[in-house]
Amino acid sequence: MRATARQRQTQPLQIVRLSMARRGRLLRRLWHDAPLSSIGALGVIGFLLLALIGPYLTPYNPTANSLSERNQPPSLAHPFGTDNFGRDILSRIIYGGRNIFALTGSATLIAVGLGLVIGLYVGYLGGWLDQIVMRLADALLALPSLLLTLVLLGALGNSRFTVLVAIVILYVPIVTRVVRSVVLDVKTKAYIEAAEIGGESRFHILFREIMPAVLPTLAVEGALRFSYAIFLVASLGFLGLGVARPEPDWGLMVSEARDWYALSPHILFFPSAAIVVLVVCVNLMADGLRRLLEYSEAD
Amino acid sequence: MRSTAAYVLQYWFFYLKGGRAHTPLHEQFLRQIAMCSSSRKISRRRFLSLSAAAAAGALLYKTSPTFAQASDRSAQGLRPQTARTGVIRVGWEAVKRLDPAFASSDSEIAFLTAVYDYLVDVTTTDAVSPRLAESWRVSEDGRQYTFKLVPNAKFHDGKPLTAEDVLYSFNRLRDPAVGSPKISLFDNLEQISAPDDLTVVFTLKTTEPDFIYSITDNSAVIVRAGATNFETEFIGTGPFKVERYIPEDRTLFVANEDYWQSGLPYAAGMEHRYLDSNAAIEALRGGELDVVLRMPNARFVALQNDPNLQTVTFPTSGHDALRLRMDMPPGNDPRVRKALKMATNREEINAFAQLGLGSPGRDAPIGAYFADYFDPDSPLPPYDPDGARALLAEAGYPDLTFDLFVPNTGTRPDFAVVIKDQWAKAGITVNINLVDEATYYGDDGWLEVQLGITGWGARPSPQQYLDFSLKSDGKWNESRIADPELDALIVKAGTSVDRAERIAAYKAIQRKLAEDGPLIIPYFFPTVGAARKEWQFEGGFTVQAFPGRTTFTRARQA
Amino acid sequence: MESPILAIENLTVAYRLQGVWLDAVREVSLSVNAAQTYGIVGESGSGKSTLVQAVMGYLSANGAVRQGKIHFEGEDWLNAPRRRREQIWGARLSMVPQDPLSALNPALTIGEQIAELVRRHAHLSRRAAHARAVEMLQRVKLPDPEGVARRYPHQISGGQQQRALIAMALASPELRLLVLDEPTTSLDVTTEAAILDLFAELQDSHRAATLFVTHNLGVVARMCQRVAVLYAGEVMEDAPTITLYSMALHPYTRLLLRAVPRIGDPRPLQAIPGRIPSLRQRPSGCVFAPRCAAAIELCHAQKPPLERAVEGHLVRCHRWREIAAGSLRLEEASAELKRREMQQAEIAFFEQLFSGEQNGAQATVMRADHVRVQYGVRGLLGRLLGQKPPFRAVDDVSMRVLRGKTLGLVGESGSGKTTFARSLIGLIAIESGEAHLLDMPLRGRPRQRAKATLKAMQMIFQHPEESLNPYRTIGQTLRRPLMTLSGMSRAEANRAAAELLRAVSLPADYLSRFPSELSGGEKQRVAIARAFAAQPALILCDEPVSSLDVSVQAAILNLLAQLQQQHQVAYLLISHDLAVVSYLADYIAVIYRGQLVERGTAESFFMPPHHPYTEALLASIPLPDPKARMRRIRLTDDQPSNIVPSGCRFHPRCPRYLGDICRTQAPPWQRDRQGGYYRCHIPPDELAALQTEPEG
Amino acid sequence: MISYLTRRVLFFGLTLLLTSLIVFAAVRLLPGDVETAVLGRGAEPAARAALRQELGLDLPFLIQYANWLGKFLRGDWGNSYALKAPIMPLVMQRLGNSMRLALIAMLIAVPLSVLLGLLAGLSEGKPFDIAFSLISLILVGIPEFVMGIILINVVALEWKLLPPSASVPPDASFSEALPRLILPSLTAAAVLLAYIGRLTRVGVIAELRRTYVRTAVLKGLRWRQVVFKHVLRNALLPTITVIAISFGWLISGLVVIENVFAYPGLGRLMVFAIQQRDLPLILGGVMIAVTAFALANLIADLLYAALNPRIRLS
Repeated sequence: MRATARQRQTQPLQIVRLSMARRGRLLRRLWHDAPLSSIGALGVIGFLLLALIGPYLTPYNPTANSLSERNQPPSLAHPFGTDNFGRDILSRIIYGGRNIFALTGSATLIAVGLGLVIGLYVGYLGGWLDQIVMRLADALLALPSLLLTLVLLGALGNSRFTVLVAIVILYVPIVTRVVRSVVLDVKTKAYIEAAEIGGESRFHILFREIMPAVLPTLAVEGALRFSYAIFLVASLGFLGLGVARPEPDWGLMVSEARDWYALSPHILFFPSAAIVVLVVCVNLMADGLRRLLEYSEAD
Repeated sequence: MRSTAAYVLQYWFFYLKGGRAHTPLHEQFLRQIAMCSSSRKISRRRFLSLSAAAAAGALLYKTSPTFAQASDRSAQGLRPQTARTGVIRVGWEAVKRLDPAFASSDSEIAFLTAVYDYLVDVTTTDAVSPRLAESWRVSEDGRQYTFKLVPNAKFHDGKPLTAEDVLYSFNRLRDPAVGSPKISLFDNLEQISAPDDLTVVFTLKTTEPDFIYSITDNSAVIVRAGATNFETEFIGTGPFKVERYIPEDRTLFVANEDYWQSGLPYAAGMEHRYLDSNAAIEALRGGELDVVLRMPNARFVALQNDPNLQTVTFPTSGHDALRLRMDMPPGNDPRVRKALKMATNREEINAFAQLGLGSPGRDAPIGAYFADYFDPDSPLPPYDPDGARALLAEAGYPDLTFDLFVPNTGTRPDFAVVIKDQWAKAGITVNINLVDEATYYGDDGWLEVQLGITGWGARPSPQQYLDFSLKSDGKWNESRIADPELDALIVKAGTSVDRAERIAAYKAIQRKLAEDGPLIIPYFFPTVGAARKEWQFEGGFTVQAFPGRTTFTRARQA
Repeated sequence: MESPILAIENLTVAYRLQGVWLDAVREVSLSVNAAQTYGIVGESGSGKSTLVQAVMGYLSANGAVRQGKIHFEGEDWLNAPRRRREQIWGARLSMVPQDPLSALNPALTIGEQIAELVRRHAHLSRRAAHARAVEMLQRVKLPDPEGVARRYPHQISGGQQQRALIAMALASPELRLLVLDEPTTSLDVTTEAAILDLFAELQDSHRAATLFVTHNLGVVARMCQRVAVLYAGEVMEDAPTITLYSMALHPYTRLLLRAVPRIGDPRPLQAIPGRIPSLRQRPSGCVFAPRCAAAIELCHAQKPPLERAVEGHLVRCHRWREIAAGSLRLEEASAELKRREMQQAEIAFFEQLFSGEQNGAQATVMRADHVRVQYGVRGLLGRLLGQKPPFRAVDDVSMRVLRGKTLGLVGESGSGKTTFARSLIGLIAIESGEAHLLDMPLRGRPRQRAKATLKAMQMIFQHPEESLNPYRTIGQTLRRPLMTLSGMSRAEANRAAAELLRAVSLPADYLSRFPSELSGGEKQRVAIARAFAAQPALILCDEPVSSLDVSVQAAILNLLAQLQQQHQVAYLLISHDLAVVSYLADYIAVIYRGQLVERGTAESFFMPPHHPYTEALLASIPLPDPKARMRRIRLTDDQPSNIVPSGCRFHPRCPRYLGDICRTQAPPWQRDRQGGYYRCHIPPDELAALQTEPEG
Repeated sequence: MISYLTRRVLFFGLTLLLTSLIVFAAVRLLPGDVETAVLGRGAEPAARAALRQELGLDLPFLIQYANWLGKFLRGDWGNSYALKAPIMPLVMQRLGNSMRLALIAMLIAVPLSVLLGLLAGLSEGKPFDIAFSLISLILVGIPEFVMGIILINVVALEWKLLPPSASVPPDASFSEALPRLILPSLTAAAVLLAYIGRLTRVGVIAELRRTYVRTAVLKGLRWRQVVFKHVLRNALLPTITVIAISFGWLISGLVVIENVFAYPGLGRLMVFAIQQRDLPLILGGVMIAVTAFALANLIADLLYAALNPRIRLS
């Protein structure tokens, strides 16, 4: 019996490729049932848009210092005020958002992609390979994530690339596990067997037949991983690791603002709030995704 | 007119402040910055400290062979004895090496300062004061230093202090087998001898007027002859005994009842707590700590407003130096070096990185702290970014790009951030590489990079900076400067027994460095400290230039 | 006449879905009297579960009664407060649910789950309640009731779980109404028969009324005195059981009865085309009109009322009078409909597909010799990891399948029949023995097999829901084998896929649809089309209709029969349902615990002598005929165990157990007079004599 | 059950072994050579070589690993390079401190979160549930360091209710230490609370939809009985696992929290060790953290198995 508690079987979520009309219906239903989730999703899209086009909207250079404008409270010119270098906090948050999406987002994507491929293969092939990979994943998962990241940062040097590598190393086993559990369920389905006896290649079975069933679960998992990664990078920034000054990184901004909050609390408030709001939005979005999948399953 | 965000903020202010109405702190703070950065007025207290230093210096360097005697010795024993009370809690970063030969950080030195005694000490004004040596004398030719030891000093294990211990302590620092990084301090030492149990004689190879400062070095504590196990046995003659050392957490000290300076310390004990500066400041504000001596300037500025705290700042000779290697292009071109100086606005950097608390730097490691040597009129090129751009173009570097390597500690990153911005106005691109400090210095990478910022701790004499980093054969000649004229000036400044000659040499060095040096030194660190008002400090709350040297023997709980 | 226990008047129940109320049950009226067993029969989507929920007074959160009344023992049940309901539930009104495992709390013992009900209503002490629970378990004929009371649900078999739930439902002495919600659907046929026996017996001992909800016409015929036929939320016909089965007045009822395969009846089954309209698409006229062969304009325009044909016989049809009078011949009408359907099928297409292979001298398509299959082969690591000990699911099975013929393989779940088929096609490894397909050895996983081997054998799976990839269009699904196995280009494959759809009577525009947009029957048609795409010589049909509704089942069976006739393809038909097997098969083999116990031609199969296991299977089938006499041969539940019994594997359950010989010696194959073989110690004549004796 | 038990214990050992290999390899990759770390800059080449030999750095990686593992298992964890102290007592004392913090956080978070999660799950869609979901969502979104800073500034420095730092004196009794532990525990508990609470809520909702609940209701049981006897028993089973998982999270979270509050725990020691490139200390600390985490998981698994008859009796 493999149903140990930790290996929670993730049921494959039956999302079916949908016609536009049906998609619209599901979205309306989501809006109706869970407006918060929709708001969360919109929030994430908003942050993404801001990160993409925000830099063209803000008149300030996020790393340009200005002695005459330091520590200014929020005003019309600087909606979020300025920091101890006179840098516009809103601009820094926007550029920092870029960092979040570029670094955290791409790390999550890579981890999800790798985890997907590994999970598909080991889940489908099973056997010794599966055992070895899963034991290895167990071992990696037994390491508290922040400690592992710290060790890696120490080992590979403190750079953005290392943070990326660390996130990937952290998340690949988790994603692999999730994908594998779905694959284990899907691969016993008759349509997979039908494909096998139809002489299909392994590639076709893995990526055309099985993968679509994994994607919805993966989307939810990816969203959650993303929010954890934001946390992780922020924590690293706070501990003074990862992204280097003067790059506008949210965690780093919080860390730096710690010296200043007694004098100018807004320097601490806005980046903290940005982290909280984005993480909450991502979580809400993940929740909404899950609901959408449940709908299409029940539909 | 008020945006929604402003409302949110207002609420946040209120929330943080527990809902009390108050004057917005940041305004006070801005006013303060404005004062520091725009006016160069020297505060009264600062003025006093400067003149005191000058007086002490004059006293010390008299060439007459009379014994120098410190004034504060008279204070000892006059004060009525009261029961020792209270444990003074001081926040430090964690200690690692407690072997005097290797100790280097503030916290480590603070530990040594508590447990051991120096032969002679430095005051906050760079004067040399007696400690285990109750008096000393310099020979006519300046090559012999004779120290008289106090007769009643005892080690914590009861053994009386003798000249043998002093010999052992210094010989240990000089011993290549021990491998202390301080070994070069004593290169010029020919021999140490002990004519009797309470007399020690240092004989130099050549004259070295600043040699007395080597005796005051952080590492030069007097240990028990034969002691080797410094990481677990802490036997000194100092005012405090170690009761318990808990690595990476704290050290508990108790007052040394048999301390030779009878009556000291006033406190019953001392506790060093090892925590990062943010936590330390919060602990100080919350009454969990009594003293914090090193902290980010912004935190210090905020603490100045705390009614429960007394604060103090002193200037030091410590500084951050931005330096360019001169043995490779573009640093080998004097026009480039000049252009970089022109592109730099030092006041602005000081205002940003030190919040104006630092004293201004003029691209030489000699600052106002060394009042006698400092030349406020050294010919710095004026701030002129456009001129710098033109000059660079002329030199053939119209689009100069640098990788700037910066240790990730202190205000060095802030310095780098401002420089990046300032130089951009002169068309220079700077890519900042923040490096973990331990890695940066540990792997000697700092000596190799083309452009870097190096932090230099406070030293009692400018000579060390010059010898180490600006002589062509200097141990840490990071800029690879090789200027025979400069070398000669440094030697002269370091060996001449003629005071006027030395002052002239130092000023010449400053002039050279200002005109064409590889360094940009925009500020000298302040040393700052904050203590709870529950503690009174005899003679006022003072902090040593190297905060770890601050003693708390005269702190008394109110 | 005494007042009914349960009276439902004009009940309409609706669900709120995305802000719209949709009726699931509409204008249903019926009343159940004391000691009466009232059957409600309906296919999936007929609203029978909703009706059950409404009767229990426990609708799901988004459901509501829109109109009508329910009286329970004369009390307004719909408006009863929660407190009152709690007093009645379990005490006077009980339910036996469909899926016993999920209906039991996995974390509590069986005994405790029954005892807590007793404690709640009878206010007995803990000890007395436990005693009562054990007593109830005994009443439902559970062996070792004390032991069962101490066990957790997962430790006992499905049949035992269902007995425990029955014990729970009957635990209250004041019980007035028992609602049975498909109580045997998830059980094996032999277990089902035993449970039905139990109900029949218990009905005599308690005076409670019973509402028996099922989709199985055979079960209803056996158990109920009166039946209501539910379709799309409405009662179509409501009559005493005997009347309904002999003189149904509604076209739907009639077709339903004709759609059930009967053993020994070779006539083609009557399929009902189309499917039950979804809640959103309920027609405004007669809800059955879209599928009705006899529908006239009036039917589409106007909803027929529920009329009383004779006393006690209600029917909802505009044309019941014509049907009653015999002037409307439904069979002819639907034959007409079927012809229309068949025109779509491009018979020529298949002929063309198979034309290249007409050198059919070789009669044997597939032969298997001494095939053994083992599950859970474990190595050192496996043992360390505590995997289950290996289990031989198929043990020494040999058989031949002839060109164009169907071999039916029958057995209970877990008998190894599916495992055998899967081992042939390579989804599980053959441990020993060998199998050949058209002289090509069947060895290794499908990936390791030659294209020709793959092409010659295909499979139809049990669950249509699972046999099509929900993420791929029908076109993509059908195109793959054409391209991979038959080497067609994409364009050719597209054309051929459309042809295939037509051959299974589906419109070509289904190519762009996703499986979720198809009904179960349509999905199974697509699965059949896929199996035929590679032009195989043999198709393994693994329970091809067991998860389909009765009306759809018939159409699929007909399609299979018709395609076989046209293309001389051989079938290995696996089913637990002897009626289904008898309809299609030319030869029948019975498998028990991995071994064949009987084989023979279909004609001789239903005549004695039978292997005692076959005999029990035959006796278990509920026939859709209330007048049919049941032979009472019942098997005890199969214990869920991996230990293979010694001697004859069937001996622990055998109704004709002889003694030590059965326990110690493996029985020999015996040949009966009709040319069938069975594996038993009892000689043919003796066995035949035993089995033709009339039941006492 | 016996086979299940042995299997879990076996996996536990295997996981630790693999983890140690991974950590050992990662630590060996750390830049900055060991000799410099131990001997300081400017050490003689001969001394360096001697040290290399003494530490066994010349040997192939796997032999180094085997040597280290052998010593480690015998309790010889070596001395910290940076602190010059034996590692085992140091790490153990820190582990004890961290555990104390974790324990208080758990004691605050677990009962409260289970209760709130249960109430929210039972009132799905009602105002209480919505409020709970929103608040827990926001709590989940607040990084520990932000939460810590807020608590320090508001509770400790403005309201002066509790000390701002968690720097506990050595040998302090539990009651003396407690006030200093409350703020960091609260910080850790906040996220934990939200996390466990949300999962309990989901578990309760999922169990409420299970068929056996209908069976229980239709037995006529009181709603209270249904909830506490039937639903909770099943809904809390996965929560046990969740608590074990959050224990792992806690170890990570404590790294930040201990730094914010200057608490002498294992997490702070680890950050210090990594900054100092103190290889033996990193290895010792990480291994003990991993062991604690894996042990928590093992205990949770066994507890889960013991409470779940489906596993206990299979």
